[in-house]
Amino acid sequence: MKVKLLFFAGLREQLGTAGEEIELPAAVNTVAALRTHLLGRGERWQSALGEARLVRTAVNQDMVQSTARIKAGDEVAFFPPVTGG
Amino acid sequence: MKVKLLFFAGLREQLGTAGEEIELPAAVNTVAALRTHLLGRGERWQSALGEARLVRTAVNQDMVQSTARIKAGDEVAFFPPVTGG
Amino acid sequence: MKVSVQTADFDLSSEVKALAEKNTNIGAVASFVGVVREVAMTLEHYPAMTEAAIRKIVEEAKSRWEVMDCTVIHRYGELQPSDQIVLVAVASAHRGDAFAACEFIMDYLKTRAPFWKKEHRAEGARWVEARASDDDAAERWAGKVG
Amino acid sequence: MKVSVQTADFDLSSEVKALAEKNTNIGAVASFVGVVREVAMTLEHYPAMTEAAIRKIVEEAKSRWEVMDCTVIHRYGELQPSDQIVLVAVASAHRGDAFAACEFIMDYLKTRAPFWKKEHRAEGARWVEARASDDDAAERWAGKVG
Repeated sequence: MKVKLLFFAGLREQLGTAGEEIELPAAVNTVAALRTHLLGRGERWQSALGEARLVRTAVNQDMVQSTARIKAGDEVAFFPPVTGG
Repeated sequence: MKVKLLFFAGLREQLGTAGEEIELPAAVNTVAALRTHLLGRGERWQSALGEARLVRTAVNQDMVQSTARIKAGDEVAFFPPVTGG
Repeated sequence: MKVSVQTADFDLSSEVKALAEKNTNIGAVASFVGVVREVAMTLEHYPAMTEAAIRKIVEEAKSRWEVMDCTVIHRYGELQPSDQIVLVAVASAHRGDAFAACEFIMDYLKTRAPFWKKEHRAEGARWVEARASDDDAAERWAGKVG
Repeated sequence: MKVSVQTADFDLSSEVKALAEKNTNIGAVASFVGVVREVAMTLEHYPAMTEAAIRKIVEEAKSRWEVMDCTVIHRYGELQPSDQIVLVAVASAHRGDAFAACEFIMDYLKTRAPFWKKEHRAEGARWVEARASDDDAAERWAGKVG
């Protein structure tokens, strides 16, 4: 299935991309599974999204836990803890 | 001893005066005693300052309890509970 | 600290900007504006006492929270519906301190500052009565350390 | 309710006046202004999400307290020291509700609204790290009923 990935702030800079369309295996259907899937892309991804990093996620512009499901057509955003206000 | 009396808001209107200089017997040396002393002036004073009325007092521009002492030259103000803000 | 008891209106933006520009460590300004509701009113006060009473309340707030600066303006005289009555603005490095000190000052103003409101209603003028809830609001700070 | 995410500055007085004039039952407006401290910064946000996230926070505040109206403005882009960053203004009949809702919205903005600050220091630019104290501030509301 296809989902849209977005990256913000420090994560965007570290990964060198603001986002992409990605084709996922059917089994990659939670936020946690997607994050693990992305770690397979190599060192840059591991250092940005590895377990040691505090990463927040939104699915379709809603902040969610890592157990949240994802489905075809979703917009999934990864970002550092927010620092507005 | 001489003290200066002041009355504010509803009390001022009820008593028909904003204040006066008053000569007190030496025994009248607390706020409570002064209030009782003023009740002796008759009905208007009783209805304005009687026990049933919530009255606040300041001595020399400081809010005080009724047990506070007063001495010659003090400015003693009586007023209803405040309603600013 | 700026404390002013005045008949003139005030401008919230200018007051808050004046606070924020004084010190580059200020990151938070909490403020409160009290507004006249439906009924025109006259606000009386006790001129010799008012400003000192307000300064005492602000000093108490400063002893409890990290307050970098503070402005309190309270109007008196004739006020119309939707006129501003009172401004309390507190600047701090931290928003928690700014909020707490601002609310504390307002609660104490309501019970300690010598102001009295007389409402001018169609059926006649009448002095506003103090509310027990204002005493309660002020008293809940008594046991607290900031 | 007014929610705006914008690069332009805002005028606190006008925003608070607009709130207070809407309804003659409004007697209290609590507001908060966040200000840039010593260091210039760039604020990034997540355009598709930001306004909706803020509206959700405001709705949550309205379900907890008596809020008559509310304005939230959050800037993004380049900001200089002492620039205003964020405004939260809450109008209510009662000051206690106005204060609580205003502080609640600020605490949740700090942890739920998708903004990120990058500071431009002499030694280089760096992303501001989230503070555990902000999570704590937001979490203390979890068990509370307004």
